[in-house]
Amino acid sequence: MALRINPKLIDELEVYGAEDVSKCYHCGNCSAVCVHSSDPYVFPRRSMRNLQMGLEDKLKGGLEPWLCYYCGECSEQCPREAEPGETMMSLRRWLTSRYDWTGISRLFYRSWRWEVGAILLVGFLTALGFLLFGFSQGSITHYNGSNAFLPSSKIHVFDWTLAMLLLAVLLSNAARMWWYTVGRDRSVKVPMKSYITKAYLLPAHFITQMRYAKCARKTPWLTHLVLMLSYLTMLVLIMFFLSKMASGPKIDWYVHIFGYLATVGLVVGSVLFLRNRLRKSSAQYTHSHESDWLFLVLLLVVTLTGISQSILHHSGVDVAANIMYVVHLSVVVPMLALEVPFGKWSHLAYRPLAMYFADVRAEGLTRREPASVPSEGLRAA
Amino acid sequence: MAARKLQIALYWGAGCGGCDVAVLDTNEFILDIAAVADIRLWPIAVDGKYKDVEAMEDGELDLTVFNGAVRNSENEHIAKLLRQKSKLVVAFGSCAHMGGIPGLANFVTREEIFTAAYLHNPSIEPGNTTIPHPETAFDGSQLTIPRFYKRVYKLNDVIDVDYYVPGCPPAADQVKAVFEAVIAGELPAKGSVVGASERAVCDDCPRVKNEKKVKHFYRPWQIMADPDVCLLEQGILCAGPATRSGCGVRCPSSGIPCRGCYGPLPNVVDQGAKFLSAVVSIIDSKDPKEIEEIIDGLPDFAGYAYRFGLPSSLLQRSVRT
Amino acid sequence: MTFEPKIVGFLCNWCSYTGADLAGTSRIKYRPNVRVIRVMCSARIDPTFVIKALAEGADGVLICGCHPGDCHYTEGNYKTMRRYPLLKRLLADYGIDDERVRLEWVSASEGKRFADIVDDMTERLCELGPSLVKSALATDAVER
Amino acid sequence: MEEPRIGVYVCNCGTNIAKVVDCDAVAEFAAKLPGVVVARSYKYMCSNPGQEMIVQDIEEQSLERVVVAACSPRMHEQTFRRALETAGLNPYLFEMANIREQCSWVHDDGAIATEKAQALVHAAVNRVARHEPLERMSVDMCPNTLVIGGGIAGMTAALELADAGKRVYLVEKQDHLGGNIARVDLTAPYLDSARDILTYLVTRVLEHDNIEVMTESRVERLDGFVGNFKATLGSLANAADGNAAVDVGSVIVCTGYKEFDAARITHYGYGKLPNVITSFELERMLRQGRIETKEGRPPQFVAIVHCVGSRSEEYHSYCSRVCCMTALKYAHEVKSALPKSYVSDVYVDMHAFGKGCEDFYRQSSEVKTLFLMYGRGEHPVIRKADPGDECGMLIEVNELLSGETVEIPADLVILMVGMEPREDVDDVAHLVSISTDKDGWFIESHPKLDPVATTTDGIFIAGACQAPKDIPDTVAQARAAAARILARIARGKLVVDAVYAEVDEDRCSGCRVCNELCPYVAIEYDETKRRSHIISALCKACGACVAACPSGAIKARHFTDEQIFAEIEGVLE
Repeated sequence: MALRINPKLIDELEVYGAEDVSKCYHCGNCSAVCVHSSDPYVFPRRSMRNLQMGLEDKLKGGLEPWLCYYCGECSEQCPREAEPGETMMSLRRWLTSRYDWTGISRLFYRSWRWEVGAILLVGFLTALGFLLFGFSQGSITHYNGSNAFLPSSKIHVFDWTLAMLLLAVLLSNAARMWWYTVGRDRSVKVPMKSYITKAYLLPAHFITQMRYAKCARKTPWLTHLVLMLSYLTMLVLIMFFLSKMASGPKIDWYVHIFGYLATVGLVVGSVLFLRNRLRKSSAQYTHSHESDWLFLVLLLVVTLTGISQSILHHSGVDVAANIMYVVHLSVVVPMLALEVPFGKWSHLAYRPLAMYFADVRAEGLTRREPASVPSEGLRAA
Repeated sequence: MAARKLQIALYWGAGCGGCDVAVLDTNEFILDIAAVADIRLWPIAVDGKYKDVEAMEDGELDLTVFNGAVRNSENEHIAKLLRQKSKLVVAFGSCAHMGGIPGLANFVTREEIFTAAYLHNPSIEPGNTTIPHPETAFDGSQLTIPRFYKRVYKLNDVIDVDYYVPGCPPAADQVKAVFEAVIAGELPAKGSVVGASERAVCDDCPRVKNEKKVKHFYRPWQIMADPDVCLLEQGILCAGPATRSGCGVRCPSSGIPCRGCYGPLPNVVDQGAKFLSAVVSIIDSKDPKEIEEIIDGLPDFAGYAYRFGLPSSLLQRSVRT
Repeated sequence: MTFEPKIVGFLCNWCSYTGADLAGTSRIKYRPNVRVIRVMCSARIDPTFVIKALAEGADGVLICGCHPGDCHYTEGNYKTMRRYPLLKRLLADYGIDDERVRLEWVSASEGKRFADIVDDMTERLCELGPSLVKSALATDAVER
Repeated sequence: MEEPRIGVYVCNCGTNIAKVVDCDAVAEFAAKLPGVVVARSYKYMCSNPGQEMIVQDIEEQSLERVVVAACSPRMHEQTFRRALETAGLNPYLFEMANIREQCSWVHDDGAIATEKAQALVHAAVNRVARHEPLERMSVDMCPNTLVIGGGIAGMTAALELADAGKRVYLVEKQDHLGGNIARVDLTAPYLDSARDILTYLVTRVLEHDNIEVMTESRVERLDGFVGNFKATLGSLANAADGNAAVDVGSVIVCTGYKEFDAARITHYGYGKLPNVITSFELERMLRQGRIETKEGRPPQFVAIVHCVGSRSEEYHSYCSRVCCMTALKYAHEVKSALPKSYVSDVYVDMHAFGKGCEDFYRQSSEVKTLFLMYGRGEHPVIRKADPGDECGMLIEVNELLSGETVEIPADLVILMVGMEPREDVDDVAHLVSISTDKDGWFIESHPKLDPVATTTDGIFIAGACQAPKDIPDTVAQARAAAARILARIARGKLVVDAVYAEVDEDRCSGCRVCNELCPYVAIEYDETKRRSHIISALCKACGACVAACPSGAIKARHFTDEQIFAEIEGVLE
């Protein structure tokens, strides 16, 4: 059965950042240079080809974009400046919008105005909500104690509620991802055993990013790892030790030391990435989609407001600390509520999942993809 | 003027006798010869014996006119004898010149000849298996006949020849010219072919020649040939282009294609090969199959091409002989 | 000592000789039994040359020209094509084996083909054994 | 015959010869051959010292003949002939033995190769002893030129010659000048207007005093030989006009090409599916400024199919060279005329070899042309789309870059028809006595060294009649042909090679066997003398007539029977 070509898809992907894919003439240098590209997941060339030809189903079912960490070597090697790395990045954005059933992701990726507007709106509502909540609960002059403006116990409940909501959205999208990439693929029959024996891969990839470590350049991996671990640390602190975090002004070193380390990691990581993107220091930083900026800026703002809040709190300036807390929350909440399930943050879930699925799927592969070799001689062989 | 009469011998080797008749065809000129020459040996016309020749001084004869090829030991013996006794030897006629019709036997073996002539011949009475042997014991005595060689030689294969007079037979007026030249002592360079032209028969042939393209070859009896047009371009195999003239174009003038008796042109090494090259050149086809079909119209081409000169061809004879 | 046949090759200047040169520039090895004589066109190859070569002791004669339709002189090779079958018949009457004289079309790009032809012909002639022509001519004087 | 004094030089060619052939042994062998007075083995005979050695020996040892055993005569025969000339010896008293290409490079066994080299040297010595000094002839050069074909090649060549002040007769079959370029809109890769190029050329040609343009005309006959042709020109429009005869020294054949008939490939549906059109039909649309389907709508999906009739076992095995860039040009033109359209380019291999072409290819992908590759020997199949499809047709193709069998949507399919020789090539070839290759293109004298000359002296070829080519190559050839002719005109006299056949009229019997054999019509028959005669300037020395002459009256100079017999004896001794 012949696949129908859709020349229009390439136009759609352009909005997601794939502006140069049409330049590719399939020399295959990109796939050759990529350390991650190996059978049965050969990329970026094949993904680029599917995109050029508008083979939407094939693209949607592809895990390859997630197996790429965008070290940028492929783009540097490309004789046609077709930006295979950026194409993979764009495909990740596109896939994110495809996995998401709410349509919000699609809306955000296609329009930064919508995204920023939504963040501002949620931020404003958050600020308003917490102010109303604070004034109804306690005094703005109190940071801790029974009269605290935003008592950590209450905030904790809010955090967990929000987290569960986000998890639900993410999990439903992850289920869709599984369906597209593994579930509906007739050529794949994955035994349940594989899912179990490979399950360790999820935390392993998540925490070590060992796949990223295979890229020839190690600095991006290290930076990314530091940033990710800092973020994770902070998440754990907030989700499980919020009351201790909020205690003070005396410093509780057993807890706060982690907070400080994570803060340093977040600042250094996001500043480094921002600097790279501003300087366009190497291939992977040359093209920055609005979502990339938003991601880093939000992260930095959250960190900075958090630092300010912490300093003010520990300085004992409770009024200022409370106001800064509200500001901090009005950035954190939209970041978490909008970016984690619908924006770039979602890759924290999709990437480890993809690697997990990829390994599982490879085991269940009953039929290999047709070898696509652009040469008659090889074809005949 | 010679003080004494010329001493001449005429001899026939393996030949048909036509050359001797050609000498007689000079008619009354023969009397002029007799006036200036003593014919010491001429088996067909004059009573002279081998022993008379053997008795002669070396070089006593001024001229030997030898016709016929060398087929057997007698031919060779007499050729050598006459050479010894004669100042000049002329190879007279196609057989002496090039091997002639008898030379065609070089395509077959002696055994094949004997089988055809003495065993499988319809005129042989059944059961007679006699074939000639050089020596036969008969009635207590030993009979000898000349030994039949494995192949035919042209005269200059066995002796040194001074001049060649081609033709089968040589044209009477050419014969006359040769004798006149000897009588007058006006001799060309040794080894020359005398009594013949330096050009091909076509030069003297009255038929009109055009550019030639042939799709089909015919035997002369198969078509009514245009009497005024070149036979070859009508598809009738004619050796005229590959043959010395001098014959008076007797054959083509009579509607018969030239068979090549005057031999190759002075620059030509192998008459048959050259004739072949010329004949195929006029074939009008580029298709290998069609070409084969066209040359099917040339049966026994080798026999035609070397009709008068197989022993003088480069290969001389079949390797089977 | 094994019999090494002698082959005289008549090659046209434009296709076959150039093809034989190409075999050289391509370093394609072939049997050393062929001795090449260059002529401008295969149409120059007078049947006399072939007969002369046989008479001089060649065990085989190889005639090479441009492929039909490809002649440098438009149609020279067709003339060769016409000459060859009648020459073969003539040689057959001399009792010369059919395979001793061979006509092949070799283009300027067919170095390999030339080498293969020489190898094959050498092989065939080895099987046939020496040509009898020269010995037949040489023994004339004694075997009357 | 007194034996001439022969010098034999065995070249080692560095180690190319010497590593297999024992060159010293060959020289020693040669020294014993009759007539050989000097025999040397030397590292590089073609080097200056090598040549000087020959010159010195000729002078000091009074050599009369020279043999060099080295590479192929096709390589260095001319080099050594010049060396002989330098020493005052006739250059034809030279012979080469090819002991490299046909000996050391093809044999491994040193002893056998040495023996073979000796045989080849023996043959060369035998042959050279029979060489004769030959003098090259010179003939007058008529400065007029006949150009056949009024396309871009013909017009360019005509202008080049006319601008140099030489008279040109430009003969065109059609009623207007321009040829195929008149059917083209823009040109690749710079998207210049073909119309501008054409207008400029036609105007200049028509206005030029030195160019006589004859449209609706043809060349009826061409007689004579290089420098001295007589062309008979006839009108196609009006037979009553009669024929005109002009004297020309050279002829340039610029008869161009015709396009492949797309209807021959049935699965493209050309002629049946109305919106499957040829490249030339699209050119017409482009020239009219409107790209639309037969239904009068602008197409949303445009597909371009490459190699229609080219690079195929079934039709033409050669590449038509211009289609790839023309297809890219269409991608650009369609995209600029219909920015919302999608162009698919269905190709076999993208041949973008010319100047600017690779960049053009890149630009074409930048305008989002979708390139789809199919296999050589396969055919895309074009069919009508199903109701409900958003396109009119679907092209099914086994796409190689993805490995998938795909359907390409199309509203308009453009078939890139290849070039093929015109129907009348054989007539033209016969008219001017040149030959065509297996595909029907005119054959050049040498593909690398002499690409615009032909094997018939004085006849040149330019443009696509020689092989498919683009406009820059065509123009280059046209100017090259003109330059070759101008150089000859400038010399005034022509030197004709000394190697040709001649009839010894004392031996010719006028049998006329040879008359039909000459491809160059060099053999004349004199009715009054009843002898054939060879016009030596026309003769190309093939020797067909020599072999055929039953009287041995024709002599192939430098390839005489005697010389070849000597060679045969040499190789077999």
